[in-house]
Parts: sequence; C-alpha cells; structure tokens
Amino acid sequence: MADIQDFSGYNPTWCPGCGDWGIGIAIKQAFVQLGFDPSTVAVVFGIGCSGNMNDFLNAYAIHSLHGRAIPNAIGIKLVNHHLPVIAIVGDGDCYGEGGNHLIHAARGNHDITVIVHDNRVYGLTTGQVAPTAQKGFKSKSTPQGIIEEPINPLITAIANGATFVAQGFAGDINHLINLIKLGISHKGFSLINVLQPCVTFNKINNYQYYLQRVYKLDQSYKKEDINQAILKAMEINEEKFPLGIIYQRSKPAYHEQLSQIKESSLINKKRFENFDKIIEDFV
Amino acid sequence: MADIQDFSGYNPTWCPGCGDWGIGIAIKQAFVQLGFDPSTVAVVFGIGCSGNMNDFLNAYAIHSLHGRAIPNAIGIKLVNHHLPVIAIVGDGDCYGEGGNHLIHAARGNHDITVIVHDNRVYGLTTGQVAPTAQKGFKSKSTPQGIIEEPINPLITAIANGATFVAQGFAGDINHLINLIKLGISHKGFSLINVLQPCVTFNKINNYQYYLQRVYKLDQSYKKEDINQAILKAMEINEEKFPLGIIYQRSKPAYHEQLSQIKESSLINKKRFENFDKIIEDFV
Amino acid sequence: MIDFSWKIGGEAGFGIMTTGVVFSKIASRLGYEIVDYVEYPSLIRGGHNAYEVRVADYKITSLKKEIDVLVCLNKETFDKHKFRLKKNSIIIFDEDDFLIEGDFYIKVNIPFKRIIADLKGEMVMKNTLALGASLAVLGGDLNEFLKIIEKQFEKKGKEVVELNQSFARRGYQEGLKKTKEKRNWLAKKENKEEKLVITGNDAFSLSAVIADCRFYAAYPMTPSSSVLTNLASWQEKTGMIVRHAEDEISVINTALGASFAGARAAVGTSGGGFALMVESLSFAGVAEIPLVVFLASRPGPATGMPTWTEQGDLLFSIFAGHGEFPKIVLAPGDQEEMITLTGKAFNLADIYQLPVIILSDMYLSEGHRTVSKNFLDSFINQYKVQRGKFIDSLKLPDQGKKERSKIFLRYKVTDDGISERLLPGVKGYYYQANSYEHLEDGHTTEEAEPRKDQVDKRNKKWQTYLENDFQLPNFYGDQDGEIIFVSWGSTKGVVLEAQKQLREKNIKTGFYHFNHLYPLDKEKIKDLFKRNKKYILVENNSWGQFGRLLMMETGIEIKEKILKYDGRPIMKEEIIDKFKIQNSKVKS
Amino acid sequence: MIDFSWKIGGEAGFGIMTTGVVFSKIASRLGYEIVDYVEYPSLIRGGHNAYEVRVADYKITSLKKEIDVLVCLNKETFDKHKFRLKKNSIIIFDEDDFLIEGDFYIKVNIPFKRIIADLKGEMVMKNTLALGASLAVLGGDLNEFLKIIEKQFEKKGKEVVELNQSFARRGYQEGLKKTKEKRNWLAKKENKEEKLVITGNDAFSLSAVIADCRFYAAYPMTPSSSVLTNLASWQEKTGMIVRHAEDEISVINTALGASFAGARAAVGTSGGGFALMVESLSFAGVAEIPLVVFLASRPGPATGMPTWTEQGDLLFSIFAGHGEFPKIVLAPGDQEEMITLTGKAFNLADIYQLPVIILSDMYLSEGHRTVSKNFLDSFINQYKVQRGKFIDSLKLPDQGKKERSKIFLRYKVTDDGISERLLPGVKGYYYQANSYEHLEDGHTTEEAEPRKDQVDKRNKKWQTYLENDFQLPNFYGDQDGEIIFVSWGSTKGVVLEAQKQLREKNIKTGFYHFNHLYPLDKEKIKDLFKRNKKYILVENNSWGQFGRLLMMETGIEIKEKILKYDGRPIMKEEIIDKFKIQNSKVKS
Ligand SMILES: Cc1ncc(C[n+]2csc(CCOP(=O)(O)OP(=O)(O)O)c2C)c(N)n1
Ligand SMILES: Cc1ncc(C[n+]2csc(CCOP(=O)(O)OP(=O)(O)O)c2C)c(N)n1
Ligand code: SF4
Ligand code: SF4
Ligand SMILES: [Mg+2]
Ligand SMILES: [Mg+2]
Repeated sequence: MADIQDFSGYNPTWCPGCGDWGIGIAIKQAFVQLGFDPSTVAVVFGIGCSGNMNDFLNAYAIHSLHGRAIPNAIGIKLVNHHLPVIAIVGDGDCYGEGGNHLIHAARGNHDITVIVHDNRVYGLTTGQVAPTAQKGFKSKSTPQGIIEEPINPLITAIANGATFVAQGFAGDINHLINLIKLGISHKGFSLINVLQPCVTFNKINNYQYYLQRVYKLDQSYKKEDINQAILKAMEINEEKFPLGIIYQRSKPAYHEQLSQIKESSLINKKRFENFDKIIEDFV
Repeated sequence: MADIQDFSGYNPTWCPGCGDWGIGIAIKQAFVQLGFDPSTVAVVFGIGCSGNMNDFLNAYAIHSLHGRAIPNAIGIKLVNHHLPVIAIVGDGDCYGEGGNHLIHAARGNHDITVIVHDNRVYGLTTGQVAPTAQKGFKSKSTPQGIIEEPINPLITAIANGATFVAQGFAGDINHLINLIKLGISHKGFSLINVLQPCVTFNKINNYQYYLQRVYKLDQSYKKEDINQAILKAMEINEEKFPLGIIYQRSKPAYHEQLSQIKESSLINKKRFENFDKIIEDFV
Repeated sequence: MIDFSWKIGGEAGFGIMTTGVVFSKIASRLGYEIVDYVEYPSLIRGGHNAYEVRVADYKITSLKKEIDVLVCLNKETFDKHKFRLKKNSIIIFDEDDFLIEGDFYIKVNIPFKRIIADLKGEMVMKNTLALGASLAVLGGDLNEFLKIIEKQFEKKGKEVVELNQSFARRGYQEGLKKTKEKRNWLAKKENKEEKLVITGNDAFSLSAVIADCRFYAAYPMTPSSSVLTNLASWQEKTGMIVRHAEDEISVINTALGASFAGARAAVGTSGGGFALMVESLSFAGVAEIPLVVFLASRPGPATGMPTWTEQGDLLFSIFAGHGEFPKIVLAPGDQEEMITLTGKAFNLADIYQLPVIILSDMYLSEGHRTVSKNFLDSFINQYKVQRGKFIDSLKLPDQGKKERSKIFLRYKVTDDGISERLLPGVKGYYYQANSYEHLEDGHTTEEAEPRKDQVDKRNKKWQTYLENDFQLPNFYGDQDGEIIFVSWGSTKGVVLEAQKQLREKNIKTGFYHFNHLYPLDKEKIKDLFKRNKKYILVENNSWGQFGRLLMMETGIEIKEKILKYDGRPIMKEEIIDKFKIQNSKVKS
Repeated sequence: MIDFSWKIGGEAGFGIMTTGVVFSKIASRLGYEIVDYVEYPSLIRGGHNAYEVRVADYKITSLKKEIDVLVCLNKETFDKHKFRLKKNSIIIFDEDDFLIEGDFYIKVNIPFKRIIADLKGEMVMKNTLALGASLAVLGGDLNEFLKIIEKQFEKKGKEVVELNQSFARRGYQEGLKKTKEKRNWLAKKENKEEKLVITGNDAFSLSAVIADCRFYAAYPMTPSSSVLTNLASWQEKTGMIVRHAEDEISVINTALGASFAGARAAVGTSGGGFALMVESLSFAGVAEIPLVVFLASRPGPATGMPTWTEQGDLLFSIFAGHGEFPKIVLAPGDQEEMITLTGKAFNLADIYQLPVIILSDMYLSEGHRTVSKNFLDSFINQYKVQRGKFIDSLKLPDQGKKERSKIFLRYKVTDDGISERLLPGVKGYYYQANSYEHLEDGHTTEEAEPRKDQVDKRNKKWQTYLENDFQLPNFYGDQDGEIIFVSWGSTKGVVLEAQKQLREKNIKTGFYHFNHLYPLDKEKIKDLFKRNKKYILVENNSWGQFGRLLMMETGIEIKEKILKYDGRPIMKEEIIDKFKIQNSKVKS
C-alpha cells in the first residue's frame, strides 16, 4: 500500500496560502485512500500554477500543453482503460484555451476525471482574467474590468452529457478528498470544479469570500435530476456556491461502448493479422 | 431600397431539396425587410455547404476558415459597430471546430447574429457526423454509430451569457425570416439554431422527421425567464423541437461597454496623437 | 499494345466518381493496369465532375493528354475536354442532349434520357448505361460489371440488383448496336496476376493496419478523409480505435495520449488541419512521443482549392513547430511507396520517438493505381514491427524495506540520442512526459547544463537516423543521360513516363526521385550531384520548394524548373514540351 | 569612465523584478545608460529570481560578465553568482543570513531581517532597504528613489508612501555607515539628455500606438504578455480596443476581422501561441488581410523554458502556414530598432496587404535599455501612416435606372501584385475576402487560369517589396577587418560590444546585422559576401537557423558558428573566447 510520501515529488512552489496546496493534498490523499500507487494511475497536467503540480505529484504522467490535457487523457484511457486517468487543470487552461475539449469529452462520457483549479485568474502568467472571473474584475489584461460574464462550466458540462459534475473548495480538504474519490470511482466523465483562492492575484475571491458563500448539498438533494441540477448550477451566477455532487447519472462510458476492447484493453490485444479480410475490398 | 435580386449572387449549388435553400431565402428576405443593402451589412461565412452561401449572397463579407467565423465577426463589429454583422455557419463549423468561440462570444454578449445550419452532419465533406448528430447515427466516420451524445447548443449559449437564443426550421421560411430579423435587431449576442434537413447525407432527420417534432412557442411562453428557457432547451434531448425565441434578455452589448467608442466607431475616430501621455510612464 | 484513356464527365452529385472507380476495377480485373484521376468541385452538387482512367496492358505511371474515349453525360463535358480529343476519339453521348457538328470523332449516340424514361429509372442510372455502353465499345466483358453491381447492391435486395444489372445490359446492347469497328481494348486477358485497385489513401490505410497502428484520430478534411472512412469502417475487423474528434487539436492530442500509453498512433489531415496541429507537433518533439502524421496536401493557402492537387506544404511541414526538435518527413511517389514508407514511418516513429510526417497530395491520395497482390503480400511477410527502445516490462525496483515505486529515467542522455521508453502502467515505476524542458527523469528544469544536454540529445537523433535509416533518392533512367530530372513525392510517375517518351526520341535522361525528404544527408547528396549535367527540377508548386530545401541543406542549386501550380497534376507532355523549348534554347 | 554591473537576487515572488526596474530607472534619471536582464523561473513563488543591471556613462549594448555589486537577499544568490565575482566586487548581504568567508570582496553587511523586525515591516521591504543601501554604496542620489516610491504608492495613501520612504532612507543610512570608500558611480550627471527606460515589449507597444494601431488582441504568453498589459492599460487614453480572447485562434481571427473592417490590427504571442495561429496566417495570406504579428520567442520546443531566451522560431515563422503566400519577417536588434521596425511593419502590412511578423525574444522583450527621448520624438515626427492602396471612399456606381450595389474587384491582378482594398461599409459596393482561391472579384474559383494568376499576383508582392522596402543588413565596424560577424535580431548588442573589445586588442572586425529577415534579396546579399573574409555566424539557437536561411536564399554558407541554446543570452566574453580559440587554431 502506497502512502502520501510515495506520491510526493518535489516540494511545491505555490505561494504560501494558495488554494493549490489544499488541492494537492486532497489529490494525494484520495489516491492513497483509493489504494493507488504512482505506477497504477495516469495523470495529465495542464499548464498553469495548477499544472505545476506535475513536479510535486508522482504518477505516470503527461505534463501537457496549455489547454490540451483532456484529449491526452482520453487517448490514454482508450488505450489502457484499466488505468484510472485524471486531468489536473486550470480554469484558463480548461475553460479558456481548452474549452472546446471539455464540451466534447463530456458528450463522449469518456471515463476520465477532470479537476479544475478555479481561481478566476491566470496565476502562472501573473494575473490576467480567467473565463471564471466575475464581471468587472480588474486584472492586467482588463484594467477597466472584464466585460464578459463568467462561464458556467457546471451547466456546460451537464447539458452536454457529463455524468458526474461536482464542486469542491480548496479550503475544505476533507470534503474535497471524498469528492475526488467519488469522481475517480465514477465510471464516465467527471468534472470537479474546485474553488481555489489565488492569494497573489485575486484579492477578491479569497477564503473569506468563499467561506461566506459556499454551502454543502445535503442528503435531500437529488443529484440524478438533471433539471434540478442545472438550476442548482445556476446559483453560481448569483455568487452562491453549492459544494458536492451537483449531478450524477449512470451511463456506459465511451470505452465501454467499443466492441474492439470488450475482451482486452487496446494495448494488450494481440496484433491483428487477418489482412486479407480488408484487402478483398480492393480487388 | 434593395430587393432580393440585389442580394443574389451566383445560383446556389446546394442539392435540390436541401434545407439550405430555405435558409438562404430567409436570410435574403430578412435583409430586404430590414432595409439593408449589400453595402450596409457584413456577413462572415464558415466553411461547409452552409458557408458556401458566400457566393450566393451579396454583402461585404469574409469567407472565413472552418470554425472561425465568430471571432472574425467580433473583430468587424468592434471596429465598425454601425454595421450589422451576421455569421452564417454550419454545425460542424460552429459547434465542433469552433465550439470554443461560441461560448466566449456569448459571454461577451458581442452584438453579432450567428445563424447555424444544424443538419447533424458534415455536408461538404460528404457525410460524417456533426456534434448535433443523434447518438447511434451511422456515418462515414462512425459506421457503428456515434457514441457521443449530441451537443446542446441552446443551453450552452444561454448558460454562458447569450442574450438571444432561438431555434428555426428551414422548412418554415416565414417563421425563419422573422426570427432572423429579430435576431439581427437584438442588441447583443444572438444564436439562431436552424434545423436543416440534409437530403443527401442524413436520411433520418429529414423534413418529415422535423415536421412531426417541431412546434412553435406561443405567446404564453416567457422568453425572459432563464430557468424556464433552459428547461425548454432541454427538450431537444427528447427530440422535441421548440421553434421561436427560447431566451431573450436585454443587456448592454460588448461594444456598448467600451468607453473608447462611445463617441464614434473605432474606424471613424481621429488618430490618437497625445503620445507624451503614455511615454511619461517610462521616464 | 493497349493504351487508351477513358473519361466520363457530368454534373457533380450524380455518381460519376463511383462509376469511375468501377471502370478502373473492371479494367484491373480484366487484366490491365490503370492510372486514374478525378476532378470534382468543392461542392456537393452543381459544378462539373469528371473521372479519367488510363488503361494499358503494360506498366503505366501517369495520365496521358489525349482522351480516346469521352463519355459525355452533359454538353459541358464535351466542351471542357474538346481540346484533348483526337480526330478519331470516341465520344459517347446523347443526341437528345446536344449535337456534335462536323466529321471528327467516332460518335456513339446513346439515348440515355429516353432509355431512362422508358425503363422508369433514376437519373443516376445514366452512369450504368454509360458504363455498359463503354464496355461494348471497348470490346470489354460485361460479367465483371454485373458482379460488381451484385456486390454493391446486395444489401438492398435482389430486385435492386436486377434493376441495375438490366441497365448495364441495356447500355451494353446499345453500345454494341452503335459500334461498327470491333475493338479489343478491354478483352479479358489470360494468366493475369491478381491486382488491387487502390488510392494513395487506401495504401496508407492498409499499411497502417499492417504496421499494427492501433489508434487513429482525424477530423475530416479533403483529400485525407477517405483514410478516416477506411479505418473507421474496418474497426470491428481490425480492432483499431478510430476517433473523429471535435477539432484537429483534439485529434493530435488524443493520438499523443494514445501513443504515450503505448499504442502506435496516427493522425490524418490536410494543410489547414495540420496547421492547427503544429503546436502539438512541437510537444511530441520535446516529450519524445512517437506519432505518424498523414498530411495530404491540396492547393492553399487557407481553404484554397479543396478538391485539387498541389505540393505546397513541403517547407511548412519540415519547419512546423516552435523551437528546435527533430522530425522525419517522407513523401511516397506512388501507391507502392506509400505502402512501404507508411510501414517504415511507424517503425521510425517508434525507434526515434518523434513525429514522422507522410506527405501526400490529392493526386496521390485520391487517384487509383493497380498494385499487384503479390507486392502487398510480400510486404506483409517481410514487415517487422520495430519498436526500438520501447519496453513493456521491467524488473521491480528493490529499494530496501518499503518498495516504493521508482522514477524511470525517461530522458536519459545516450550516444544515439534515444532513451528507453517504458510502457506506462508497468508496476513499480513512473515518469512524466514533459512539455517543459526536463531532466533525464522528466522533471522540469531551467538549468543551463541539462537544457543543453537535452537539446543535443534530441538533435542527435537525426544523425542516428541518417546513419541507419535515411535513403538516398532512387535513380531512374540512364546514368549517362545529359539531363537529370529531380523531383519528389507524387510527381514520380509523370517524370518516369516523360523519360520513356524522351528515350523513344533518343533523348537519354536520368531521374533522382526523393522520398526521404527530411533530414537530408548533405555529403552523400552532394556526391550524387557532382557530375556536370543539366538538372531539371519538377514540382507541383510555385516556389520550387524542394529545390530550396536542397539548396539549404546541400548548397546545390537547380536553376531549370518545371513548376505547375494551377491545382492540376503535371502532365508528361508538359515536361516534354518544356524540355523541347529549353533544349532548343540551348542549341540556338 | 563609469561602467559597472549591479545584480540583486533572492527568492522568487518577493519583488526582485520591480526593484531591478526601479534601479534601472534611477540610474537613467541620474544620467546613465543601462542594459538590464532578469532571470526568473516559470513559477510564481519559490525558485530563484535575479535582476542584473549594467550601468555606464557611455553607450553600452550588452551585459558584462563580471558583477561589481551583488545584492544577496539570500545565500543562493551568492552561491549562484560567485563565479562571476571579482576580488573587489561589492557584496551587500545580511550576516544574520549567511557568512562569507575569506578576504575577498568588499563586504557590506546590512542586517535586513533585524531592521524589518525593528520597524515592523514586511519581507518585501528587504528590497527597499537593499536599494537604499545600494545607492549609498554607489554614491548615488536618494531623491529619485523617493520620488519613484511616491508615485508608486500614491494611490495607497500618504502613510504607505512614507513608510516605504522611511525604509529607503534607513537602507541608505545603513549603506553609508558600512561604506568606507566613497564612490561616484551613480553621481548625478548634469546636462543630461532626457531618457526612457524601456523593454523591447514597451518599444513595440509605444510604436504600435504611434503607428495608429487601433486593435490589439492577445492571449497572455511569456515573454509577450507585457505588451497586452501595456496596451490594455493605455486603452482609455489611446482609444485602442484590446481584446484578451479565449485562445490564440480567436485572437488572430478577431484581429483579422478588425483589419478587414479597416483598422490597423496586431496580435502578440510567443512560439506556442503563434503555432496555434498558423492556419489563420495562411488565411491572411490568401485573403490579403494586413496584420502585424508580434512573436516574442522563448526556448522551445513546446512549453520549453517559458521565462528564458532563445532565437529558435526563425525558420518556423518564415515558413509558417500551409500553401504558398507571401509574408514579411523583421527582427529588430534593440529597442530603437523595435520602435522603427514596428512602425514600418504596420506600413508594410497595409501596403502589401499581408502578415508582417516582428520577431523578438525574451532577452529583447523583457530587458530594459535607455532610449533617448529625442530619438523617440524624432521618430514620432517623421512617422507617416502609409496605408498603400487602402481606400475609404469611392464614387457611387452608376448603373442605369436602379442603382444596385456593385461588386468591387478586391483581387484585381496588377503589375505590382497589390490591388485596391476598399473599406467595408462604403456605400454602393461590396466584396468578399475569401479563404478559397478566388477570381478578381472575390468569388470562389477552381479554374486553372485565375488560380495561376492569383498565385502569381501574390508572389509578386515580394518582388515589389524587395525593390521598394527591403533593407540590406547594417554593417558595423571595420570594412577591412579580416573577420565578419553575421547575426540577426537581439544578438546585435553583444556582437557590437565584442567588436569593441576586440578592437582594443587590435583585432579589427566587421559585422552584418540582419533585421529584414525575409524575404531576402539574393543578388544584393551575395554581393556583400563576395569578399574573402572569415565569416562567423552568431545565433542564440542550436541549428544556426539564420545561417541555413542564408544558404537557402543565397547559397552562402557560413561554417564558423557561435551558437548558444541553454536559455541564456550570449555574453560578449563567449564571443571573444570562442574567437580566440578559433583564431589560435588558424594560426597553429
Ligand atoms: C498556447 C499557450 N498560450 C499561452 C500560454 C501561457 N500560459 C501559461 S499558463 C497560462 C494561464 C494559466 O492560467 P490557468 O490555466 O487558470 O492556471 P493557473 O495558473 O491559474 O492555475 C497561460 C496563458 C501557453 N503556455 N501556451
Ligand atoms: C481546419 C479545417 N478542418 C477541416 C476542414 C474540412 N471541412 C470543410 S467543411 C467541413 C465540415 C462541414 O460541416 P458543417 O460545418 O456542419 O457544414 P455543412 O457542410 O454541414 O453545412 C470540414 C470538416 C477544413 N476546411 N478546415
Ligand atoms: S499565483 Fe495564485 S494560483 Fe499561482 S501559486 Fe500563487 S496563489 Fe496559487
Ligand atoms: S450535402 Fe446536404 S447540406 Fe450539403 S447541399 Fe446537399 S443536402 Fe445540403
Ligand atoms: Mg486559473
Ligand atoms: Mg452540418
């Protein structure tokens, strides 16, 4: 059984107090609790402060391009579907640069877990707005305040076929550990949006801000009701932040619908050699 | 006053019976009824059978790259906001290749009108699935049937800030003309998803299919209620197709929030020459 | 000696393309060699569509200018191709459609419209009639056509099969009726070798399967799309996973994920889609992830002329990607080379852990050729999947009491520039494939020394490749010819034919055909060009891109150029004519 | 003669960068020339951060190897830079932090930690103390520092200003206390010219505004991001519209829309973002939409080393884009050239209706230099906005009774390859900018002749440019020198300094510095290289990319190369050392 130390790479270089610390701990803890070992899990990192976790977390990993973690993760999953595959990404990364991939991965219900560090800014490039920024937020790229409204990633995912959509908070690590475990265990596309204070470039959406506005979904909440889920997800527009699984339904994952890999994973299959079967078309 | 002939370029090369004919007529008719002339309107075409309208419709136009009509349209609007700007695109074009632009243009409430030819296939490349294809649809690229669920473009737009989201049907031209006029007249981001039978590559979602499943939203429908609108838009997942304005709200358009162009459009402004005002920062 | 050219034309959207392929197949089954070429607009309907097949009873490698049999399903076909007709060309047409004045041509009037009206057929059946009539005129056998119809319509039931066959027969009868002179241009040959009729795309698809490619991702784009169609339709048989992704960026990144996870992976596209993949190509370069990229060009820039041909992406593809990293570019000259080089590309990608680009173009990708079944079989028998330093198992690390998983030195600096690559998932180890500059163990670094070492290591791969796997251009023709043609990729066939024709006029020529395009071995190539000859560059583009590459890499400058860039393939006559002028210039 | 190098280092995330810029500004205000350079990791915190400023009372153009004053905010700074210290270098440090053994160096112990604890300040104020102390040690004036603090903290209120000023004063006093020898290295100079302290990015930003660029779009990417910050922060003053779009594809396409609509438009990015724009660059090429692309390179491939420097994207940028279309690539050598060439780029884009790339790199983009205010003013006075054949009005067409709007021949074939471009919205006309191949009127075509005409027309623009606007490399140094350096872009300054130093050793050299990189005028350049000299190529990359380009375009091969590709800029000592070895080789 692996322990936290197994997963611990370099010491993180995040700013003291950054929400990424909490997310990093939660991910490692979830891996340990799920019984993973660095050699039994695949992780794809985006580019950002979030993606910098690449050097702090041990696993078979790709440190991808900015915005491209999701398709990399899909590729790994399709080839070796016995490996759990997690994408660790930023909000600029996943909702901005890579926004298109999110929608279409959700449509396919690919069995990957996408953990988004939602800090409403671009941290690594020192503080421009992310697509999650609140309207009017002033940043290096929007000194007069951003004109765009924030993206609603939760609804975007739910409406386009994601089967596990959740929200966590970097300031509530225990809750987050559980959410990550549930997301990884879920068969299908899981999006976990994690509210993450960036203490350096976002002086507004800090811990206090969230502590006053987050609340946990309780037992009575019916996470399988898609209409309800969408209305619930609308709340973030009013700066209320439900925490927990906002939507979940069970549906075959993409790889489960491929007859090619019913018997064995793609990487473990025997080479196809019955070439005459395809050549005959050309005679 | 311009007439239909003014807007008519080459004879269309669409397949006889293609829904694009109806959309083409509706667009020209709407332009005429709005009092436009080819020299007073800007149109950006995507690449597809839909985008091939470039040669059939006279206007100041860009025949863009596949997927990139929306950012081109935004650029035109910001520079010359007195020109009405319309993007004529395909569903592969706008929801597949260019999916990311749709979300972010909606967030900005850019005052452009996006008319999507939703034929659930790639027409011009001779029949692969579009992101709107129904699950299980067999095509050249998905001979075993597509695994992905269709995108829900209506909710995606509504949830991310679009202020005019409508659905039309190529088989109901009069209704469509009106929708297009309303969309263009609306100040802000307008998405008009037009159900368009592709008679050549989509033998399932044909006129009959839609005639049995479309219905018009009536007076009692409250188009400004976002929650209702989203639930309404969910119906397309059950193969029910409401026609009309599904969601509309009034909100300043992007260009209306730019103090730079309050007095005059960007293109008509006098050149800035007070250089010392910016140089002083560097002394 | 049989050698004729048959062409059918009509309005786009009425089955001309299928008809053309069927004609090619019939000719091949009857024992002939074919080269074909399709002209169609980037429209589904409207516009003109034409399909041209050259048939011969000996090896041919290009089209010919004169059309011997022209089937006109409309007047436009006649008008557009008139200039390529000889006095005694055969014209199959419908006098109810249009009249051909004068005494030229052998006119074969088939009342397509009336027959269709009589038999209550659909307009597309014009093609069936026309094909039947063509067979009659050419002295061909109807049986193969009937068999093909049977296979084609099998699924739609017996009635449909019979209906179509009746049209074929009717066309054949009409054709016989109108033919005075009996020809044996398509007479069934005995002792014929078994042959396939395949396009360049088919060749790539087949070879990818043979090479054990397990993952293919694409976004449709002419002229590469039929690779997607092929591989997708074979999925259930081959077990390959094929993904039509949302855009080309997703295409290449899914493939890179798949390749990282251990599967041979490829992507296919044309110039515009490739352009979108360029950032990720650089990612493949630094992370050292093997990938085969099939790039079938069409005339650019931008959307350009989607259904036409050009060799316009050579320099772009060679220098594609920011930063400095090695890649390999191959450009097959024909279907056979597409088969062998595709197989090789998958091996090279694995051995050198880098992207390998197969450059094709519409002319090669969409035109058919006969390829002998024997050739393919022997390729299959000889082909070895070489995965280089890829390892899929490793002894568990032993690290004292607690056996912690250990970091694997994925980017170990080696003499040949290539490091071991471990299958992700192997127990006891882990590593990251990093898009940042990294240490040997994959961790990010910004230090000067390891940076330099990794750059050197990556650059080193090229040297290793040049020593072990690079191949010099093939030489064709006469070593003592005064003239040496130089070309690359799909222009191979036409130069070969031009050479043949020139030899008939007693002009000896040589021909260097390059298919291993990048990197090039400077010294070895300089040696080839040492002799004082007249070199002529032949390229299907306006910049003479290969000529410029040759200059850059070797200092060799070729001044005489035959360049064509109107979207059409080069015709052998264009080489010969140009050559004549140049030659006479030299004399005057 | 004053010429010293001051460097401050500490943990990343503690204000080192701001401190460095302030030091540069103070030096400039006091009348000195500066060249500075920042080293920082691609991390927000952790890792090492350092800022180096060379100061002189005469024109300098590069850094120097020896550090004369090292301010160590932590021990790592000392360890990392020890090898660049001389015996009498001044070290400002805190003995409570670490001790420096031995008799070397002039040690200035400032108890940063204790002072901060005493005065209840924050850790970042170490910088303020250090800067104050530095000024004392160097014999500088404190006033400019106090003024800068005032401006910087103005908005936060008087108290904050005073607090910070008190730290500055305290540092200054401590510094004075610990300084035995009085220095006048930063003594205020009289009669000084007014100067700006700007980075390459600042120079681009300023010049874009001067050139009447009205639209800028970007997605942040080091080292180009400060252009976005600059232009966005000036928006309200300049009236420019700046869009931070969702991705780089949207960036370039918004800019193309803006340019089509008539505004001068530019985009800025680094290699990875540029890679994503490449398809659209080709679109700009065929649709003939003017665009200025600011490409600030960093070491690749892929994410590479985001905060370091390299000239690795030259060939990529030159051949970027599928298909064949003209573009122009310029690479300024320093801040002054960035100003003039950016202005020129906007004119060229408009005149030739094509994309113009300004190639920069982290070293040029993020390092500061002093630029005289006079220089800028005279540039402003001389600069003319030249929009070429762009027209914003046209007589209404007269077409009989009903005045229908008329199609405008946007792509008219002309002798110089350039057609009139009409402002969209002008009454009575319309046209489309088409990504497909097109006729003169913009309508799509697939016919051979118009295709050829349009290709020729586009290619022709290059010729017109070469005749009218191309500039040969600048020559520096001695025409009769035996050695001629050849370099491009940001390596200009270091070669100039190396030349100077060599001349002191009586070695005469010449230097061709290229900043008009593509296209190149073959014959004129060949002429320049006709003389039998020893040419040495200097590039900040591993492939010698410009050398390869020169070979391709002119056949000139430069065999001697000084290449550096570890992410650091070239130091003049590296040129001189290399040169020594080579020279001695020649002799032996
Ligand atoms: C194609 C490309 N564009 C831009 C960049 C520069 N870049 C690196 S990280 C980043 C944004 C980081 O923001 P986010 O994804 O929100 O992550 P965070 O740092 O906030 O965790 C950007 C723009 C890049 N690396 N690649
Ligand atoms: C970057 C790029 N990828 C692919 C293509 C090829 N392509 C042209 S149109 C098209 C799809 C057309 O489908 P859609 O957008 O739905 O339009 P429709 O033809 O159905 O109206 C594709 C994939 C292209 N032109 N550019
Ligand atoms: S900049 Fe923000 S997101 Fe990045 S490490 Fe610091 S606090 Fe965290
Ligand atoms: S292929 Fe389909 S979408 Fe295209 S023109 Fe024909 S019917 Fe219309
Ligand atoms: Mg972020
Ligand atoms: Mg479509």
